[in-house]
Amino acid sequence: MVGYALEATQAALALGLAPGVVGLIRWMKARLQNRRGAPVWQPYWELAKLFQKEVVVSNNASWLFHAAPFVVFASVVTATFLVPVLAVPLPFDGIGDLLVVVYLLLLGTFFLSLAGLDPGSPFGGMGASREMTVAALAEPTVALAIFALALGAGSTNLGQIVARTMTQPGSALSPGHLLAFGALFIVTLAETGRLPVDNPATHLELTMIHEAMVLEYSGRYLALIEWAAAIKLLIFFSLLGNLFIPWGVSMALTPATLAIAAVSLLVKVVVLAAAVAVLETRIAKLRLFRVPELLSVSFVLALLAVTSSFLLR
Amino acid sequence: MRLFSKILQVGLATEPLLAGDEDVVRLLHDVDARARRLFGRALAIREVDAGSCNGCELEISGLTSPVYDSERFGVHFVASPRHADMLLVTGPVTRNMAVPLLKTYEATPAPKLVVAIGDCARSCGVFKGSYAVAGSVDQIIPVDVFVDGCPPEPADILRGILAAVGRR
Amino acid sequence: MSSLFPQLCVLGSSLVLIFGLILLWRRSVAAYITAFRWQSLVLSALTAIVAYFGDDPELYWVAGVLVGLKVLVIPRLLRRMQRRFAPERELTPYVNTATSLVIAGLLVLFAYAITRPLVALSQLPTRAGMPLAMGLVLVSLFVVISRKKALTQVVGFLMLENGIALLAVLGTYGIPLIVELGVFLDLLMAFLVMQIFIYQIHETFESIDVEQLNRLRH
Amino acid sequence: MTLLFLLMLAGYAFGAVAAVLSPTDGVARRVSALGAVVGGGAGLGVALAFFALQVPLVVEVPALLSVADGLAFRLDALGAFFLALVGLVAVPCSLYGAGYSEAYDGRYSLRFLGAMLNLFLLTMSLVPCAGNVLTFLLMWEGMSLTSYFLVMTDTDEPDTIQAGAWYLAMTHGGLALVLAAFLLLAGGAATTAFADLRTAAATLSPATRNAVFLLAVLGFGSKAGLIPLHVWLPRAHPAAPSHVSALMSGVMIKLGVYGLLRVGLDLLGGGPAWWGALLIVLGAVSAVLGVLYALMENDLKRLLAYSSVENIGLVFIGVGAGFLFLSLGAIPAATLALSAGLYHALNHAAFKGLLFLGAGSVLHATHTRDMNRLGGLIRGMPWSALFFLIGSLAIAGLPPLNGFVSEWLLFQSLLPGIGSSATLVAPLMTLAVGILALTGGLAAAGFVKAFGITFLAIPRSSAAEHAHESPRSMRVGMGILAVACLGLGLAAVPIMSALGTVLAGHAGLPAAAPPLGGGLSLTTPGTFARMSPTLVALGLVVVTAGVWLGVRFSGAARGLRVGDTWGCGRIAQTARMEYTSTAFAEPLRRVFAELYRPTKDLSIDFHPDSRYFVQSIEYRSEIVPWVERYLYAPVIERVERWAVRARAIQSGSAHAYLTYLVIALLGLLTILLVRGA
Repeated sequence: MVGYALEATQAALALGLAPGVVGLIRWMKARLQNRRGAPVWQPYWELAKLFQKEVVVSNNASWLFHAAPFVVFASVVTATFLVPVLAVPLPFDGIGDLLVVVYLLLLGTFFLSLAGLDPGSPFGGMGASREMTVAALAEPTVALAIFALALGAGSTNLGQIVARTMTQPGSALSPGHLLAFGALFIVTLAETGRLPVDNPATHLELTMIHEAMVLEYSGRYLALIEWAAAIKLLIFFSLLGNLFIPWGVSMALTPATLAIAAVSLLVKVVVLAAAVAVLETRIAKLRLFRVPELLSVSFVLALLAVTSSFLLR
Repeated sequence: MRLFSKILQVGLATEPLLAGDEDVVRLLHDVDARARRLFGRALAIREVDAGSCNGCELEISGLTSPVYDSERFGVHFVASPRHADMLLVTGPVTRNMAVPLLKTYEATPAPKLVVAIGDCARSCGVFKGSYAVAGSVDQIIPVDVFVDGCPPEPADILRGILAAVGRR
Repeated sequence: MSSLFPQLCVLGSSLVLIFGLILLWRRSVAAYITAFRWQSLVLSALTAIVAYFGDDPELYWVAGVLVGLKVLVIPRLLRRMQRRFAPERELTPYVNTATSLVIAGLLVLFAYAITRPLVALSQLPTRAGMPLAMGLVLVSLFVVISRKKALTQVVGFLMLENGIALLAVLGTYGIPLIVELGVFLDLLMAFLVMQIFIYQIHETFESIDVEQLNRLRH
Repeated sequence: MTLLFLLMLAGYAFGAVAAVLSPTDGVARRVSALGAVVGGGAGLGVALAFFALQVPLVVEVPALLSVADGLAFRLDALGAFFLALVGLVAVPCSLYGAGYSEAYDGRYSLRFLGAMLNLFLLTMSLVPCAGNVLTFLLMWEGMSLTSYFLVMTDTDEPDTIQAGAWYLAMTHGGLALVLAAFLLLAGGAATTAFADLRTAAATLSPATRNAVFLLAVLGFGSKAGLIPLHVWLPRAHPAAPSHVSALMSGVMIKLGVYGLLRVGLDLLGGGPAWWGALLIVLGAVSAVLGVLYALMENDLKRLLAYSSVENIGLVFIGVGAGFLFLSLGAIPAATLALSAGLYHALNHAAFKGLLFLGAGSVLHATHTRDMNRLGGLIRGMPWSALFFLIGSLAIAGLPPLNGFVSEWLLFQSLLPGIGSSATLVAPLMTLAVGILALTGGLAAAGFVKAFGITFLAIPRSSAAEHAHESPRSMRVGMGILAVACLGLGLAAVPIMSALGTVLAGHAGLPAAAPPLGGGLSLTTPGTFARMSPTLVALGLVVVTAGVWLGVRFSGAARGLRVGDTWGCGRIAQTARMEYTSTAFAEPLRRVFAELYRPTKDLSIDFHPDSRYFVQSIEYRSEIVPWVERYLYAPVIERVERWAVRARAIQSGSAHAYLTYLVIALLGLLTILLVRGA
């Protein structure tokens, strides 16, 4: 019973925390641009406002356009049940492993791309085409990085990966781990539409990827999609944080350890958000056709991760 | 690395709440409560250039600069009218831009506001009477607030935006 | 802590290899030189680590010479050359960047496969890094054949040498100091010769694009 | 069970005969569909009865063609699995065909079509039942010939004849190789019954075994559509009527997998590690190239055909990993990999059948397969769109449908290999994992394109604008397969344990396969990973419903207004402004330009007075697969040159031909004489 309560808490926490992560990155970027910036909780106001607004739908759109936001949102929420945000082992651990999480996120991308094509806007098609290209090219990296982790842990199940790194702290510093971390970090940037792959703050339609697909959305639909994007970012952050640096994740399910887990999660998220903010200040967006090169860098990193994990066996 | 040390040296460039401009500060506090109800302290703006000389655009882009930093009030610019709560319209509306302006207005989900920026938007300015001009902004779409000036200062624009939010 | 040493070896070798991969990913020669400098630094650090764990004081000397020669002297010379031909960037290699990187990945896997018997025979705790060193050798060779600018090729060659040095350090705990010094001298000589060549090429063709050499046939 | 088997034969035979005898085309359509549905259903029944009762089915007619040991049918678990696969797709496709072929009324002979369809299904059902070489080859050839005639239905289309020629050449080349493989195998056997071949195979020399295996890979690979033997698929599938394409792509190419498993796994009993490695490499190449070419296609059915190449590649990766693990003695891993391959074959039959039927509905409604002329069909034909969407989700490997489950299993079956200590296994498996993931991602992109461009947005032609929904029989056919896609995903646990029994006993696999799951979760050997497709599906449904209810009742605004598509305020939006299928694939075409090597041809017409006024710009870019450019084009050219040369001996005189005969006879006799001496 405790387990199920934990699952619910975890999902609620992810839902609640996600917009804050986006706000945090924006605030840090503002500070790095010597601006005062919006407060960290600004995205919450924005979501609340969007839920109160009317929806304007294209006259070319079909039922898919109305269904997509719900599917996108549901796919990431379902994924939060499987990701160890606070504790392991979760009661739903047997339902799906890391691969399932990846494919759930791909399901969201798939529907969002279709929704981008649906109203017949050229921007939507452009966004859909680019998003699927990036998603497809990121996939091998994800798979290999997962397997580099799984090789060490002897399982692709998230709980076991975390547990194994906790019991053998040395393995967190093993090259396979570090390289896989690097590879997944690049993929995180690509999949969540951050610089240098996509600029979340762009107003130029021709440079957009994620934004171009959601140009047609408004009101509550937009709120769902933006919220889902934020949760996706949080999922990637908690994967990066909890799979590679698992300390703090609760294994005992006592209130004290859970509190520690929550605090450590916050710390990890803040550190990762800071890394993203600094990176986004430092680098410019890549040309779309240099993105595959970036992704092949991450692929090679993942390949090296797998290679060095069987070197050390 | 050099970049970050520069960032550290400059520090915060934003002017603290438009120092010296007591009006705006009072207005801001006045508006805050009502604005929260209507737009939840988050205002998304779509800028429409209906035929301006780009003088007003220059000033509007000053809003997002570190000095004025409109983002701290929750005011930010978006890429699509579908995401917007407010349209900032500049310039006299030219014949070619009349329909697009109307379409943009229609594409914006309710509740929505329109702020017309600059003298041209109110009265077509020096372009008045030109064969290429369809009329002032309020002849095409309903306007909530006019901001005068040629071009108006960013502070004026900000004041206009906040006034529009306050009017509702 | 017995597992620390092999892990450090693999980590160091991976870093050395990754700095080698930068040649395939970046386009500015300045970045290549920086990559080479860092690579050499990691290499000498690794040598020092091997010296520490392997209890072989001679290797400290080797590490010191590495720092002096490859971290300080050669990069500085390279910089000077680069400043002279500054506008020349590696814009259109024979093999495009993404493909190059994937090929590099395959080469590393291949290196893993061919060094397996070697690794299986060796009892040294450093053996796990050898495939990566071999990978660097292959990747540097690939750089030399797939890139057009002479300066890139020089950096590729230097990295090749780094790969061989790494292989030596990991495979045999470093060959005797005197041999190592001889290799370094050779390297320095070769480097100077190449420098002269590059100046020559530049004077003749006003470019250091080695494709220009094709014109010599006519 | 024998009764059911006879019912199956009777059903198909009735369909064929009645179709020929029927008075009108309309009757022919219906009776042939009836026969095929009865036959397919009975076939499915035979297979299910086999799994339920576990009694082998034996029907032998030794008197017929007794020289070559007569006709013999022996159904074992492996055969029953493929028989089930035939039945599963045959029933909906026949139902669908009843409505679909109405469009052919009066244009082509529906009697012939109905008869051929039934014969095709009959021979296809009997291939996995065959108990000796003669029966197998007869049925195999029958299947090839009848499908050839079916491909040649639409003879008005200019491409059809050429497609048929390619298909005939490839399939007969394959048959020759298969025949050679069986001849080599039968060398030391008492009879050509499979049981005897199995015992004889153990005594063959390794070289012979290798030769048999290679011949089988090439022969069956050409049927399965492995690259580089895939060339007939993208030609023949689009040319055939859509329900036949569904059968060919969903079922017939799987029989290539069956043949390979029968020879390699059952008769030869597995082999050295390189067999598996070869299959993995072939599979990986087919998978990644198949999906890459599929992405570039603008023809909906060609896209699906290339995607079949991809999926066959995935099946071969699984099967190859199974062979490899067998040779390494890793039995649980081998069982997992082989069952994952088989499971994917089954799933592919369901969703590719569905997608081809969906493409058929599009063709039926709009008379075009060119996606650049389609669009917006979701409004005119909502059911077909829904079914096609389900198929697309399944083939893209997205949860909770069946494609996702088998893709997950394929991933998991490669994982133990990365941990293997054999020299080349780990790098090979690593690459296979990378390719599998890339293929999955690209397939998702490809089917966003296939569904999105075809069914969404503004119609790109008037045909697409006035598209109508398909008749009920066609919708029912698609509906059955859509439900199958869902069901095969949700019932993964029982299916995987059934697949364990399919493989049990072959080639050193233990008779009792280790269970791959219990309760609702699939568990891979050593509890390496656990996943429950059912619960994932349940979770998705519950969460989606929850989100919907939450948004509906949480006080969020409910206003909804329909307006124009936002296009930066432009006056009107037309279909010409939309992204086309070519445009959608453009980024990937740039990324993989070194592979595609597209030809570009740009011609600009200037105004005669000034170069600054352009009258028209024509841009043409084509992709010729390099397999065809560098492998087939030279071969065809050489064959044609030889053919021209061989024309010299064609004098037209009967005397000359008789002379050739006599010379050939004398030559043969001389050889015999020499060998006798």
